[in-house]
Amino acid sequence: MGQRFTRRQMIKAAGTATAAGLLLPRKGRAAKKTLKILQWNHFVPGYDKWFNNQYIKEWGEKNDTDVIVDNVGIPAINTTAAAEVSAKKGHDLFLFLWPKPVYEDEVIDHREIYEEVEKKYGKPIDLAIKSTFNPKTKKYFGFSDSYVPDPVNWRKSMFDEAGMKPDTWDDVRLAGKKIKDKRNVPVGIGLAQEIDTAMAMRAILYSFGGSEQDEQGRLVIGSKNTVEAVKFVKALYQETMTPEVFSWDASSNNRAMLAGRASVVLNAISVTREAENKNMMVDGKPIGDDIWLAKPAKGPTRRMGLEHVMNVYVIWKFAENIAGAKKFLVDYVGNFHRAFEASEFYNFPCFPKQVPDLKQMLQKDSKAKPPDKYFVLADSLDWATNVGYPGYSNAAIDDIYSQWILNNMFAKAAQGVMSPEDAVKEAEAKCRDIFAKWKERKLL
Amino acid sequence: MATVETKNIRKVFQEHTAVDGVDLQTREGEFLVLLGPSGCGKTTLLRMIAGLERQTSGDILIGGRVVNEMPPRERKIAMVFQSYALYPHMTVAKNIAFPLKAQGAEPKTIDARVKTAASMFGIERLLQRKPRQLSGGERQRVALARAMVREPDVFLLDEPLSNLDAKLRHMARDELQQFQRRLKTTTVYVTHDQVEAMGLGDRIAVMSAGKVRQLGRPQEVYDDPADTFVAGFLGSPPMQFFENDGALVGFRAENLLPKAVYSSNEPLVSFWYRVTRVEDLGADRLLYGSLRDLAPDTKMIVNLPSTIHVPLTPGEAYEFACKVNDLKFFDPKTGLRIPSRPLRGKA
Amino acid sequence: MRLADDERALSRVLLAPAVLYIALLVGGPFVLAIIYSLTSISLGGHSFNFVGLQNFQAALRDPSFRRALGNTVLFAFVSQILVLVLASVLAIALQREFRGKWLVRLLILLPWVAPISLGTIGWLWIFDSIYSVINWTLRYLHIFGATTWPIWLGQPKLAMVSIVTVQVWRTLPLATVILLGGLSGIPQDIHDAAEVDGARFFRHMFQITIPLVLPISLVATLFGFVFAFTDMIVVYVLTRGGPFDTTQVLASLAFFKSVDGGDLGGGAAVALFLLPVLAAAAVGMLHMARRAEVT
Amino acid sequence: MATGQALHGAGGKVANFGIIAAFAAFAAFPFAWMLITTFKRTGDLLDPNHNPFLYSQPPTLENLRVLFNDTLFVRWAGNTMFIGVLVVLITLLIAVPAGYSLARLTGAIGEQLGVAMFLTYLVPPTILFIPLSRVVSILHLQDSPWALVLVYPSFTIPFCTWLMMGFFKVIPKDVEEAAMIDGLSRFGAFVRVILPMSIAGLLTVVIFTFTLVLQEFVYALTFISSAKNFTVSVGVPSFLVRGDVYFWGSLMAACFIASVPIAFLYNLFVDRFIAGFTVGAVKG
Repeated sequence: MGQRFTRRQMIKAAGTATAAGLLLPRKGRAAKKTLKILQWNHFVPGYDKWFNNQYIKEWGEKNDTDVIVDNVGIPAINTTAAAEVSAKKGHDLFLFLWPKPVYEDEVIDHREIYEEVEKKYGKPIDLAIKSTFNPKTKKYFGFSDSYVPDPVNWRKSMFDEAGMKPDTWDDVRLAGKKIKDKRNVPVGIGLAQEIDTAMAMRAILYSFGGSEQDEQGRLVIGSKNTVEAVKFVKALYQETMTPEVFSWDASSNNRAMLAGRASVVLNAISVTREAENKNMMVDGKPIGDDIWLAKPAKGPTRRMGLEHVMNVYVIWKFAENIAGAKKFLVDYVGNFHRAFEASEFYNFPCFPKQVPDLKQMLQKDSKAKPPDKYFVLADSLDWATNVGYPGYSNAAIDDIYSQWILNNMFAKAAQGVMSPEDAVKEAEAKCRDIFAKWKERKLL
Repeated sequence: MATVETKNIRKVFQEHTAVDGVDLQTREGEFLVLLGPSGCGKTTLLRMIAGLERQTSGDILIGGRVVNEMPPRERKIAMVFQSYALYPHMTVAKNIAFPLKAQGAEPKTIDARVKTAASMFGIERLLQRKPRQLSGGERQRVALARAMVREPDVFLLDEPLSNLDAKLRHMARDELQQFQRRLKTTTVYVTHDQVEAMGLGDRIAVMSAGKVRQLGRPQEVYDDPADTFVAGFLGSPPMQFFENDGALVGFRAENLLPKAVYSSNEPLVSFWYRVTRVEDLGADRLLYGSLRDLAPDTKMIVNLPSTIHVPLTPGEAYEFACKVNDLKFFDPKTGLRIPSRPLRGKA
Repeated sequence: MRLADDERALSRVLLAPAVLYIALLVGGPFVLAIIYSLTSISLGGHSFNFVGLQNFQAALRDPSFRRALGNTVLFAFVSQILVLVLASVLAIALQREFRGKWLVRLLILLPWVAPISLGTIGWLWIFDSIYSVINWTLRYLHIFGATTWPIWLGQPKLAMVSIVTVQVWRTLPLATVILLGGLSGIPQDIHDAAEVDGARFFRHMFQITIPLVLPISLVATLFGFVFAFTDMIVVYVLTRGGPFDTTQVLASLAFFKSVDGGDLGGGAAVALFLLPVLAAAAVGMLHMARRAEVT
Repeated sequence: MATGQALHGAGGKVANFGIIAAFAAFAAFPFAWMLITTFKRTGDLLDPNHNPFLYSQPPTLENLRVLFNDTLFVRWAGNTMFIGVLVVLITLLIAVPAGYSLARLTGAIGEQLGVAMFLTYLVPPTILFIPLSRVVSILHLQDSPWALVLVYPSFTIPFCTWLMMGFFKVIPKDVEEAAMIDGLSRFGAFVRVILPMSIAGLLTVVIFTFTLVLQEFVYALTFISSAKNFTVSVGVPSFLVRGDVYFWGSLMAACFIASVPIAFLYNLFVDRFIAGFTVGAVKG
């Protein structure tokens, strides 16, 4: 094993070694590069353990690089990015959990990375491209290695009792009402200013045939289909939910589900994983066993769900080790199978060839009961789409997302402070301003 | 009109006894001065009469009624504070009107009485000013006006002149007394200044360590002190003592004169007095020196009025004398007065 | 003359570090923020075009902004009026000596020293839609049934109430401490005089005590206002502006607009919108506080 | 004995007690709640049928273990102290002389400058942090506690200067003049005579500054990115709110532990603080 010195060891060594002896390690160190990565505190702690303590060390040794990972909370991601861009200094690799097209001018074109990875590991999924490519400027403003599907989590026993399955949105509404009437357990689909609501509402919107924009990036939010979706959510809220959904943050639906206080929620697999890991009980029974997963519900137009989290790595133009960052990403995709395992199937590959046995693994999970509980995720590519479907995740879409305009549109109609038509009109006016703003800034 | 009476009143703060069993009774319309050094309990006594402090034991009577349980506002008293305690955010007029408003008087009555009070103290032109725009003397008058406006049964004054300069103080004293004589309101006045006390009081209660040492008319208290404390506290310079035959003998500096000044038929006691220094103050001559023989090496100050023209040279001893009646005798252990007796030893 | 004695030079030398520090670290960025608000700059830095007051006009057209403006004013006024009233009551009560005062003071100081991001998370838990201890108690006392209870952060009015409550909770200690100072600055003689003059509790309070602590309460209030207008942490942690933007305030809206939405110019305009009004109000209040009668 | 305006009589005493008890409960309730939560098992905590005030399952130290073993809480507390102490020192070194200068030496313009400094408070940090990050990077202080040491005085100096100005104004000029006649220079008089007389004001500056440092969130969130350099107010929520999961027990424990000892400390000085604040803020 080659001699690697941390700074501290260096100083210690300096105390004892002779001057001649000092030269060698110092020379070795001088050639060494550094790669600084910023990413979130992964929901699955095991992933961070694998990534921070194992993977980057291996990679660092192979590439003669000191890899430093800073883990931050989700709220710090956007703020830190803003500060780094303003400072023109920061990490070499910066992981967003959503597309961040607004930084397009500040990042390198990630096309090369896609090309290199494609050569080695096959094609990326469409979701990755839609989340990182700007068709107007033909630039890749990020690189997606993985995404997190957003299935339906439902209480098996309660739906059984109602004699239904959450297959269509109408099923959810009908069964939800039955369960609420009988058991006083409401549906737990958020209507607040937070990520889970944003994804759930888009899932409904898209499956009702509505969307923010069309394929060419024209604003179409004011469609009849949008109004229908809003009307549906209003009915769903009135028949199956309580006002608590207006107060929620991203963690609330997890808690509601794990407390037995929700019959169905939309979320990543964090709900069931939490139940398994902490062995949580409701009424003396392990709650995890009663929470089943399902594909997103089908609407009148299509069955469509979202990515829950979109991993988008960016490399700043001002990064100090651009080459290293690029190489790291390429190699990381090559090792994605391990990442998939370490994340307990939370992170799904954007390059599916890297996890050819995905289905088999999902079929027999060691913690899940039944062991094939997670198998519904196997065909997530058929239904998981990006924010901004059917177009690209562009700056306007991100702005609309960040200001929770769709969340509020649905919530206002559901709460009854506005008619569905007015809520859609108001949202449309805001979106129009936003589109105009970003067109003027030449990102659309 | 009312009298103030305290019956065996005591006030104990934690460990320390501030007022220790005081019995006092004012007369109708009297100006009573509580005199004593700072910390003697006089202000505490006054504040208990006002109802600002609750006594530890004993009773307070105003106009013959026990007022122990009454808050200050029901005691029909008015008080002037050492700092005057004018309300800094109110005009003079509002300050004076405040007690009336608190009583719920009619606005018309208030106006009229504020005007009367202001004219009584000659402060009409100050009515719209704020306290910080007033001089010390003006503030005092405003405080007095505020105190008298509600026509209280009793005035309580806590060193109201101590914040004035010497010249103003004389005038203020005079005004104060005239005003009290006119209103004939029973007044209790606290001071540590014996000149004020002598000048103002109908009677003076001399206090020390929480007790009243002597109560009497100013001249009584001065001429016939009840104990060494009173004797030593009053007068400038205060009464001087020497020991003789197991008694403390005291006399005042102005009572010792050269023997030649006296007519021969008066009963005198004479001393040899060695003068060490002479201070000529114009109206008086102050002599510093010591007695010989009778009380060797006792330092004494003698106050000679300038009308006595005896030449005195420092370093020489002269024969001085005082009237027998001017010598006061005290028990050296208790400090209390004892009957006069002849001096022993060589004069 | 030596520097240590030369008044003019000395005053400049003593003042210079502070002025430099503020000019560089606040003045500079502040000017930049003003420039941002007049341009179409976005987070990515593109199009640094001067657009005049367009950002401000756009903000005024936006119903969310108007709502946030109203909320900010409401939030600041209601919370600060409450703080002023409650702090006065508390400070007056705390003037009396009693056993255990030390402990009471400790408890009352707590909200002020708690790192506010954490304290507010504590409240988030207290207001939780399922686990709210308040609701549990209300249910336990049968004030609410087993199936319905207030959703503190989920109903616009209740959410505002919750935010104001937490803001009051966090600023009350400082205001109380300041008012205690003001109260102890009133000479005892004034209180005694009022009492002898026959003022009962309320006259004493409203005509003597309150006017006399007015200058210092102005300062306390000014602080409260500044915190309420510029700090977003309570809103950020508790509701993120929800439900549907009904608790959004200018500081949080500016943050979401610029940092999450990427519209730096628009965000700066929102943040600086009230600056002239605030500055005028602050100057006025400081002036009044310094001029007011103080014994 | 009555101090100030107090309610009198037995009824007053009861009312007084009621008021104080109500306020103390309001202020301290969240902390009591944190303390209870600290020792709760997750299963106990997250069962909506359990009485939240009682331990339906035996208390546990697990939350504390997570806080102290799985996060760098001790390190963050150390960072916060380190930054706090340095910022206090910088603030004292810069704001106190500036306050003196404004109070004594610059005349009427001092007042205006003092107010102008106060106005810098009106600019929200949520906007300032973007341009400030530029400054931090130019100085190569990114992701270093020194960035916060540099930036925090920008909001403590204005206030403390303004406060000290008021404070120095009420000290009679005779005092320095006497000192100067007794052989000190103007500066010497300031350091050796005026400063020792202003202990209450200095203490106010110390407490106020330290509190602001402890509270600050936005700058710490943006300028620091590595876990080992975080402060308590950022580190704790960053690491105990993981994605969809709040580690309530450990979060509450962290908040309790971070607040209570400091409240104890402040309680010792609060009288001085009160005195200092009053004089400094209004007079002059």
